[in-house]
Amino acid sequence: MTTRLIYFAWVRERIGMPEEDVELPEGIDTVADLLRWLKSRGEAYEHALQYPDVIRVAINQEHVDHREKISGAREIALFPPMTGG
Amino acid sequence: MTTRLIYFAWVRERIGMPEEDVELPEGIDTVADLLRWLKSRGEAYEHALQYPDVIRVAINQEHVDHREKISGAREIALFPPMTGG
Amino acid sequence: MPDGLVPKVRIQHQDFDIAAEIASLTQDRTDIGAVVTFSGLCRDEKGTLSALELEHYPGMAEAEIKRIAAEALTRWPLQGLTVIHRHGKIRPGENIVLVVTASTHRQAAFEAADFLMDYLKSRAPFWKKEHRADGSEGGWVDAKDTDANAARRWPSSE
Amino acid sequence: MPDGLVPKVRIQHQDFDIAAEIASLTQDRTDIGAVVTFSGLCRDEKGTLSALELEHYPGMAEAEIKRIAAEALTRWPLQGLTVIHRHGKIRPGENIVLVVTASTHRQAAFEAADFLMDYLKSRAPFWKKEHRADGSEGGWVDAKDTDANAARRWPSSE
Repeated sequence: MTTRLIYFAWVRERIGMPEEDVELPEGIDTVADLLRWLKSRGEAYEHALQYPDVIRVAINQEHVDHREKISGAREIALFPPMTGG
Repeated sequence: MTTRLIYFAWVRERIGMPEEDVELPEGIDTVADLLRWLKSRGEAYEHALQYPDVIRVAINQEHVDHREKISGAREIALFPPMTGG
Repeated sequence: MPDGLVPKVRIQHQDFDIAAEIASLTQDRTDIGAVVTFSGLCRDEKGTLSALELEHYPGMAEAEIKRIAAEALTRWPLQGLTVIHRHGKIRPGENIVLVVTASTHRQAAFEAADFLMDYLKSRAPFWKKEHRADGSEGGWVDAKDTDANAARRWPSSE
Repeated sequence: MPDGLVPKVRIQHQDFDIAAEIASLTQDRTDIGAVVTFSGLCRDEKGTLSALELEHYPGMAEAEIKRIAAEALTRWPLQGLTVIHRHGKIRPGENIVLVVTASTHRQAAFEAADFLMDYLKSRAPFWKKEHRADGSEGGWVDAKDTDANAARRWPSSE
């Protein structure tokens, strides 16, 4: 299944693109699994996701924590802590 | 010495005038003394000051409590609890 | 009290312009991060009210609000502070009172506005009388214990 | 949630008109006693900032603010609620965010506005980047622990 990944702020700048469609390999069940897999995809990802704990994640536009299952997610967004308001 | 008394809201309505100048007799030292003396001046005052505890008092435009000395007061205002804001 | 900040306090019959009051605190400056406004309006849920008549103690009303405003400036770091209280006849839906606070940080702006309203309710010399839609006098609005209690939420600064 | 009250939530580049937003909540009604507005402005005490650039997550920004607003409606009895958050380049002194709350009673209006700002700061998907007056990039503004802690002041409603 194809999943759309969307990046914001310095996560976007470090990865070098605003979004991409990926085919998730077997065994990537949770957000934490996804972050670990992405981080292994090259230097840009390694730089963006160096400290996975600070990365905030939304699945289908709702905040989730890193233990959340990602099965069925159409859109997963990764971004730094928010600084709105 | 002449003291100006000023009345507001239902205190004014019950006493029947917005203000008056009075000569305070000897022995009227505190706000509580003043209220007791005024209350003895007739039915209108008796009606206005029936429950002296609820009457708020300002001397020279500053809130004071009923134990405050009134010596030297130019202007003493009596009124119900405030309902501004 | 921050150097030079003099709160704006006005007692007036006419309505106020909230946008203009905010602008007069914020224009041509870049050190304000938060502006809070509180406006209090004349309510009439039952449709029985023609107007509230606000009596006030001229002179003392302004002096007392200035004292409350000065107290707020000692408690919170504010860059701007405006209080306007109307008097006279005010119709349902109209404004009665406005507090505007401006600060670098939002918590100071919120808390100072909340404090000012509590103290205005319990210390500013204003009294509300109801005039009913049927032409009768509705009498004087009673002071609420909740308002005096609300003012006691704030620890004494003395 | 009060019957029929749908919070107004807008994500836009253009500035907002606070007076118009208040009027749209209060006009032609007499059941509102208190209106609180909070506006957050772009600060630049040092004079080194050219602009803040606010990036946001389209779609989610509106959805998340609507969730926060709906949460506020379950906690406080509000008669009106508006949240506007700007995005794009914002100059020092300009508005960034507006919250307007309207209620019968002042404490609900104050607390709901305070709550909304805390949750916007820590949950609304916006990120601020500094552009410096000397032409250099100032980098992304760091999230403050104090903002996340502020949101924890509010007891969970679950």
